[in-house]
Amino acid sequence: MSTESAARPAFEVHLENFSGPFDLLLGLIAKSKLDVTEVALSQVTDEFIGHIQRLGGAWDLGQASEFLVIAATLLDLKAARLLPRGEVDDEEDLALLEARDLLFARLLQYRAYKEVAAWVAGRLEAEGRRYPRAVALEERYASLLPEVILGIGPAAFAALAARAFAPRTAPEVDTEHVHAPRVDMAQQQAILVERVRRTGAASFAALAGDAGSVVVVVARFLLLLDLYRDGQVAFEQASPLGELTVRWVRQ
Amino acid sequence: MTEEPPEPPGGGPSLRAALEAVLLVVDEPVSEVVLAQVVERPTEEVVQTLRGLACGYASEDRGFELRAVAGGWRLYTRADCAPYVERFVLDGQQARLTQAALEVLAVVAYRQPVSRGRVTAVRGVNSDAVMRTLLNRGLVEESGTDPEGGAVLYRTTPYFLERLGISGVEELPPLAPLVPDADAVGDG
Amino acid sequence: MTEEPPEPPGGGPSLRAALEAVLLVVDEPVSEVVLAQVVERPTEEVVQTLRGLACGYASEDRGFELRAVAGGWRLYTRADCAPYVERFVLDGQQARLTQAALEVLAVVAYRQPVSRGRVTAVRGVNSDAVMRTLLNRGLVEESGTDPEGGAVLYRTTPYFLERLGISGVEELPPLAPLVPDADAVGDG
Repeated sequence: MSTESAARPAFEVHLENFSGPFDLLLGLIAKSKLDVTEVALSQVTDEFIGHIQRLGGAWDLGQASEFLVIAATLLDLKAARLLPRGEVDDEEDLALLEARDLLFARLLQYRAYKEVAAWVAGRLEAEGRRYPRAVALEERYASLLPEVILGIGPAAFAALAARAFAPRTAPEVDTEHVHAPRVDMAQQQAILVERVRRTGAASFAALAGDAGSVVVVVARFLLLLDLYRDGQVAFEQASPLGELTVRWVRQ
Repeated sequence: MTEEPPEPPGGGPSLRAALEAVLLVVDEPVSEVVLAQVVERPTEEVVQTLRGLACGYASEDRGFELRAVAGGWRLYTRADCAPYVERFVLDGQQARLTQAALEVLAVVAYRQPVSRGRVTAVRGVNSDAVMRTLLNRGLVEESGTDPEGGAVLYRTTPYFLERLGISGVEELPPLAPLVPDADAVGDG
Repeated sequence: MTEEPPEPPGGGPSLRAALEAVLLVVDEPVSEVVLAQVVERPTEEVVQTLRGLACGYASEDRGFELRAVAGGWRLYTRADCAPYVERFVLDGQQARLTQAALEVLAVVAYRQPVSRGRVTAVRGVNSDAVMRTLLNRGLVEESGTDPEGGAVLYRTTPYFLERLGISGVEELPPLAPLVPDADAVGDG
């Protein structure tokens, strides 16, 4: 996920004027003149995915992940419809049913809010043509008001101004403590490969000894799992919690 | 005139005139209770007089209306006079809200107090920037924090009610009955 | 009613209603010529209608009056209603300014002349109502309009300087040491 998003103006996902994945989905269903049913969902799946594909790399994955989650759910639903329906007996089927029901529920909920949003828009439009009386007081009343007490001197006043002009930090959840400093995975991988390959085998303790921070230790561990999956290294561990030995096995 | 003004008590201005005078200087909706205190008359009598005034303005083809909005009474120009009024109210015209902003506003209106996270869950898309716009426009405001997660909660403002021309959120139309247990699904 | 409202021309609001609507939103007396331009009717007809309105308000025991003063027309509260209006105006008026009012005042002081929109942008909160309070308290005043957008500009008054205990805005402490790049910020 993007760690630099704090520095960037917040980003709103817009797909041809759709304000979000549910909006897009409802738009597609409406276009097909279908009611919100499972059939509708499977029919518009391809179009939905086509829409988000067309956007290519032009969006921020972190912000747009909901589009992808929904696209994946739709694909699952569509695939399930294409397969012969047997008994719902395994966990995957159950999970799919749950995903479908949740998607329906969220879609219907969203549609309800969209309807009232349209009502709000209509009211704002109509009310915008009425202007409230908001004029300065007549002289005779303005002069009755008590003398103003500012309660602060020039220095405190300047401090107040400075606070007002200070760039506002956007009211966002502070995720600094969640986002670890970035680790250059490619660089770490190069270090690991070079060491294991040169020595043929090394203990994890030795490989992580100079990591410098927990994050880098974790990164190196994850990279080793990657290498293991690719069949480049093998692990040996004599006993649980015992020393982990990493061996270079790739020819 | 559609009705006789009530007798001025002891030579002073009538209740109706006193209320009209006060309404001319208010710059936000004023509650019946405050008006009753100012004119020193029972609230019910004040409410009745205000209603009479509002009806009177309508039937007399006045260019202004007296309306009860956002928990108070305030004078407004009549909607069909907008073309004339707008030449004087330079910065009165607000930029229109985007579809996204309207949606966030709707969710906040019905679920308040509500966190940004929950609004995002309902819309299926991040709503932070939009919430900021609504804060800037004075349509929503912060309303403490969630005792559980500590997330900032938001609610609509009296200004929101005034812009919609309604007295309170209970005047919002009902949400579509299709929403099954909306509280259970919004957090998905 | 003392006289029949003139026929609405082509379904729009009547001349009388259009004039009433405009008069409701104007701060300053508006001349007959300007009113005639806005409603696109001959000045004599407009003057006659205004006179009719003024007479009507008086005979109908309204709480407001329409008066021609300083070369223009403006709505005023009726003199004998003043005790109620005064009570309302003074009720809840604090000698001390709110934090929000002080903040708007600070932004105006350091950015003058400045539009309300710009103040709102700096603070991130709608500042229209607060600005009106400051106008009413005589701490800020209008200072022409922005040549670009036409927005009304505001500046601080000599009364503000007096209350802060300085003799000119150049005596305001500089912001530079407090805000890095003080001139660049605030336009966001």
